[in-house]
Amino acid sequence: MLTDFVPLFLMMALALGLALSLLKLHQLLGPKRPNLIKTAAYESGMDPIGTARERYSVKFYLVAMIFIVFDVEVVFLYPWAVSFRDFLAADAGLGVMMVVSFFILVLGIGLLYDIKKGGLEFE
Amino acid sequence: MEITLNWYLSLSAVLFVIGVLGVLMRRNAIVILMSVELMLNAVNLTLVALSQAMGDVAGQILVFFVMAVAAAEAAIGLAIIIALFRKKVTVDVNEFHLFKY
Amino acid sequence: MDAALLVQLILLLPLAGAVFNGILPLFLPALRTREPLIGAVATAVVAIPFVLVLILFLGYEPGQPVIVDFFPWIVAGDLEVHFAYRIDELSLVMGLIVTGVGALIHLYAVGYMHGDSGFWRFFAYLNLFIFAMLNLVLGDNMVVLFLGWEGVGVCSYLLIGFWYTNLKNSAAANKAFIVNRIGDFAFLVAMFLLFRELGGLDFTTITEGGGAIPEATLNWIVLLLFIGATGKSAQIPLFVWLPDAMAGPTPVSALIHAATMVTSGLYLLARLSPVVLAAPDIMVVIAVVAALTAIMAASIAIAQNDIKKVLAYSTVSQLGYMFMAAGVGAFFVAIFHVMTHAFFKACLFLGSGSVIHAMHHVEHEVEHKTGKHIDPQDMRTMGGLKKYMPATSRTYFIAMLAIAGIPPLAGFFSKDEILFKAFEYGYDGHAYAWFVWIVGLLTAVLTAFYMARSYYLTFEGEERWPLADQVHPHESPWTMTVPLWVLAGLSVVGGFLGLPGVIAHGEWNLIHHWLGEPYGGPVAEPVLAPHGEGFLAIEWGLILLGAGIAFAGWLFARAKYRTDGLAYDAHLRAKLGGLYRAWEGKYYWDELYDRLVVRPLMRFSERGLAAFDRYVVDGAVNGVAALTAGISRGLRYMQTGIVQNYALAIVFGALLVISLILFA
Amino acid sequence: MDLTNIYASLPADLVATFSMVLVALVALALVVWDAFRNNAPGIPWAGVVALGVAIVWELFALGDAPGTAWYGMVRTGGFAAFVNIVVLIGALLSIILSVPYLREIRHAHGEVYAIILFATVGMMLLGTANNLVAVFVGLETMSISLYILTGLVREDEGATESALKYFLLGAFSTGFFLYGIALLYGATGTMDLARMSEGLAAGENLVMFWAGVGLLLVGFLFKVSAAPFHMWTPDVYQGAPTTLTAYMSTATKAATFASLILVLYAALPPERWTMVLAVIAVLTMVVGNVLAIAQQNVKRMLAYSSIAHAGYVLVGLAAGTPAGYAGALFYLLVYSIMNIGAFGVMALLEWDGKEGQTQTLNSLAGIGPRKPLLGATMVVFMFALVGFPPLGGFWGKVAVFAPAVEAGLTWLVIVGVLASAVSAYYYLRVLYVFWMRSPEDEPEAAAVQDRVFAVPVTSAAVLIVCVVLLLYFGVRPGGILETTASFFAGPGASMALLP
Repeated sequence: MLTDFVPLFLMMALALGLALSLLKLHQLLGPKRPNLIKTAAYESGMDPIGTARERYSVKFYLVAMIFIVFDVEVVFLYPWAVSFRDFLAADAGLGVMMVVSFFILVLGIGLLYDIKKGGLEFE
Repeated sequence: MEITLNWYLSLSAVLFVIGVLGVLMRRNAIVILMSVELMLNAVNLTLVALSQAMGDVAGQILVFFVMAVAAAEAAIGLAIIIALFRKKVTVDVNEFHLFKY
Repeated sequence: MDAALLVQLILLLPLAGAVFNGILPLFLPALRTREPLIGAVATAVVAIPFVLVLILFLGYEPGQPVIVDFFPWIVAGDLEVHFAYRIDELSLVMGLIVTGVGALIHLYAVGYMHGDSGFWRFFAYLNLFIFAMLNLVLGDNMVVLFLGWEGVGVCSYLLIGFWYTNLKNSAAANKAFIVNRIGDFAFLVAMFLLFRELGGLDFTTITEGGGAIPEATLNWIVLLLFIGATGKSAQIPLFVWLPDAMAGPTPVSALIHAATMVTSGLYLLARLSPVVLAAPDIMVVIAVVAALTAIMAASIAIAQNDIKKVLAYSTVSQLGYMFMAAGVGAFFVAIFHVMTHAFFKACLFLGSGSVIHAMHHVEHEVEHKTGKHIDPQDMRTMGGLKKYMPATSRTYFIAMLAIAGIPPLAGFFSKDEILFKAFEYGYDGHAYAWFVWIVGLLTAVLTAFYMARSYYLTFEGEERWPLADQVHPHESPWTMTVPLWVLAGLSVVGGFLGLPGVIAHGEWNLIHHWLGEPYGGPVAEPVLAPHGEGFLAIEWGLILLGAGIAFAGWLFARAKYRTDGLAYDAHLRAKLGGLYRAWEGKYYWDELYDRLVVRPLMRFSERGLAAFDRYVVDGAVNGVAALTAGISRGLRYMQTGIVQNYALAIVFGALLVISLILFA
Repeated sequence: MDLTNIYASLPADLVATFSMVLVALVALALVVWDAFRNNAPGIPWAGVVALGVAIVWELFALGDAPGTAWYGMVRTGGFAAFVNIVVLIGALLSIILSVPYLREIRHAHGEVYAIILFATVGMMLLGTANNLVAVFVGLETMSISLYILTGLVREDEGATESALKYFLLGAFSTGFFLYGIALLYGATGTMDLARMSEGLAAGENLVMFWAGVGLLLVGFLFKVSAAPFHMWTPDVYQGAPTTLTAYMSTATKAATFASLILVLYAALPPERWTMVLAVIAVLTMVVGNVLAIAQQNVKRMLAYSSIAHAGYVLVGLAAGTPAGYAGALFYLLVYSIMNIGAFGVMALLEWDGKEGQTQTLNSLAGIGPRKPLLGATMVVFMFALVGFPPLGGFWGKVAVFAPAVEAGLTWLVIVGVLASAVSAYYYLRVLYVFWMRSPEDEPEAAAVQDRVFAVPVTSAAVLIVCVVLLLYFGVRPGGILETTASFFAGPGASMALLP
């Protein structure tokens, strides 16, 4: 039984070794000749002025997060759209439409909540 | 040379381990979050490869859910990190040890 | 009345009393100071069950146990446990002791606890204790017994720490509780094993099927049960909690730590006697441990000056006697001694309580007048109390003679029977019983001696407290003296229930006929080869020997302590040297036995031999606790609070899980 | 696949999972309500009503025959009903306790209750999932909601730190969990739990399969806070709002353990994993109990205690017999009640939500005589947690230990009984300080002395209900244990393997 697991151990060792070596390799192989410009925060572009800890409005993050969530939910619509034709052919189009409408409704409730709580007001 | 299933599985295993090591070694909370996402995506690769190889669609369905969950997790994670950043002005996870022992 | 109703009343009345005294005053502060009401209720809910047990007792058909099955407690799969109680010879005897002695002590405590701000709490705990104890002795299966077992443990904990503002008392309570948990653990594991082997936990299943268990498993079961019993019943190595438990109010010491709870280990062994008899190897362990406990505690008692400590070690020693009886298969004699011991030891403890009560008064007066402080429990500042406390001194005297084994008082018969059974078992070819017999004899001499010493130091001789000419103690009120007289009376006549075999060939040994398996009772006994012709003479000889050593111990102590006792203590200390100091240090150790161990220890401790007790006996117990706490502290620091360390732990855990799965 | 009648089973499925659907819809409705009427005081009570209706519905479903709904995604019948009841009761009691508590700490947002309901839906899906996809979705719905609840008090550094730790480690363990699912899927070609063993037999991918099982276990063991995956637990429980800790520590464990039982019972061949669970159980019991001794903060102590209790449940699972699983289910029910009670008492002893993180046990000296109800109910909860007869906790322990002895794991039970003997020390210390210390002896108690603790009627009612239930479980555990045992026995048992 134990010999069955040999491939697994090999694979684990391989994965660990490869991952570790990739992490270390760039340090070892890459030439390191730092100069003032290279170590600057932005090698090309504006020189950083003032503190890097400048505060952005939290709204900035908020909108970004809301975007991520709603954006990704769309993935569920792809398989639906692809197979909608088959459902239509099988005469189940209304049902599948209702189901996806409910899905949109749930997303809509989220959006409604956002608007009502002022999450999208960008002052 | 034909790219067999094992190539996909090996690649995703390597990606997964890189993600694990990232979580263990990086100090920036946001990079840790990214490492976790890398782990999830490595698994996604496994799932898609297996699903394709077996001609079964269940694995791909799970991938959709994983993507959605990952997005939600990212949002929550960022929200928490921002809330903490406003208190501590750092995202170094080694600085967060109010509770211990 | 039918048995079910009676049993319900017997159990529920004390519980109702506990609720009345404990919960109501919590929310109605006005009730807390109504001492007469609380005292009356508390005493009544124990006295009435006594009458009810008596009714059951009188109406009992010998050999036909009544099982009162209220409802199936748990039925799931093969596990079937009923909320059932068992009325048979053994449980009736124990029930009578618990409720009878309990009621007397409740009455006594009404006087003793007068004016205490926790009066109501005290009686709530005491009632709860009676409820738990009745569950313990009446239950028909291991689980109901365990319910009581744990319950009495909790009540004991609460009552030892009753005066909790004194940190020492809390520490004593904790010690008792933790030591008892070790015993409880063994009990539980034994219970699980019994269930696995027999598929049932009621006593009928266990006693009938117990003998068929494979020997190795059976030995483990009996050994674990015995470890459980050593915790509750204060045997080596778990006895250390009992002397400390004297921190509780004296009625508690009398009820819980002398008469009832500490004997529950004996009850357990007697109840499961057929199973215990099937494991003769473990009986050797029981007997030897018991013998060592008995003589160790007796020797310590000689050198104690705190009157309650003397009684505490005497209790440990007497419990050793009872386990000796169990170890030689004479379970019914153990129960006989449980009963007589309950009478005289309760009487002694209550007497000491009466003395302490009186000395408290003296302490206050002396402190008021001179500013000097005396310990109201220290016998060195007593003496001559006979003049002021006639009832207390007389009852104490009677009970003292009883425990010393002076014929024809109760202790003589029960102790003599134990020694006889040990002799008989040895005669039957079990060599270890000889050892038990000899140690028992030695202990008997010591017992008579130290008990007489405590009487004469306390009640006779000169009055040794400061300002003895101005300050006088007073006799206690009737609520305290009446129980004393009743218990003293029982200590006189109690022994006649178990007349020895020489009288009418044992036909008048009522307790044997009542409990013994040959007569249809529940308590098993080993089958011995019939004795030869000359055995009757040997029996008589043994009886005379027993009586003789009791008289010797008593009269010797009387001669030495009656007039000026402290002088003889000093003489003993000078004469016995290290040995006496070992006793004082509560440790049994023969100096000649191993000087090589003693010497190095002396260097570490001024108390010399006491160090052994502190570091080895106590140390074993405290050490386990300290070790746990130490590990706990050490392990805590793995919890660094840093999230990546936690993640690393998860990775290691994952590797652990996967490798366990792959290599399983 | 024939798509024509694809919605034919919809009505039946809706009825079969009515409680889950109801709670989900009510949660959505609460979001809308809160959007229009910010923090309306009726929101929690609407949630309570929904949960109550769902509990009653599930009570009637306890005797149902086994089945699946939603194309085999979700299991229905007695087992599912039992798990749902435990989760729902946990949510219900926690919400009632939360209402005054959150008001006190000035965080009585309407969304909180919607999120609790969402978490509850996730737990119900997790506990009844019959397919690894559903397990994953349920687990994540639950976890993400809990991350938010942990960090509820976002102005507080401690709470946010707890949330971050919980989140990072939770997401990390999800990675392992998901990888486990992927490997199992690859080894068996199916995500359906009941079909896994036949898929395994066909595929012969043993290595992949067992590695997958190991990773899956990591995910489960993390969520139930078994050692060495427990380290997040004390930090998170200490930082999170107390009544929500009560919810997290009970319902989460119930749902996760239920899912683990389903996986063990329905999907895995009965070999190889017994030793893993036994070893993890030992580690968990030892770590939980030993570390609890050293704690000064009561919430942290209770966190370690909840780790220890996960260990006891694992003993039942390690037995690997139907009796063991049935005992574990019973234990989860009892544990939920006693833990919610204990955390409930602690929540009532706070005054603005932050002392929970720092409050030491000693500062509560003498609180018993001052607040007899809290003190007296705490007595019951602590004794139940120790496992004293005749309270429910005792039978819980018997129900998990006895099957383990029968399965030949006596050594494991000895460790368990010893560990629970140790536990008496720290549980009873709570009672000792509550009742037997006087505040004058304890300098730390000065801050608590001049506080007035209001005990709202609703919270008092929850505590009393918990006490009554614990007494009931102690005196009449038979019916419930029989019910849980019936899930695993006989042809009509609701844990019968379904195609």
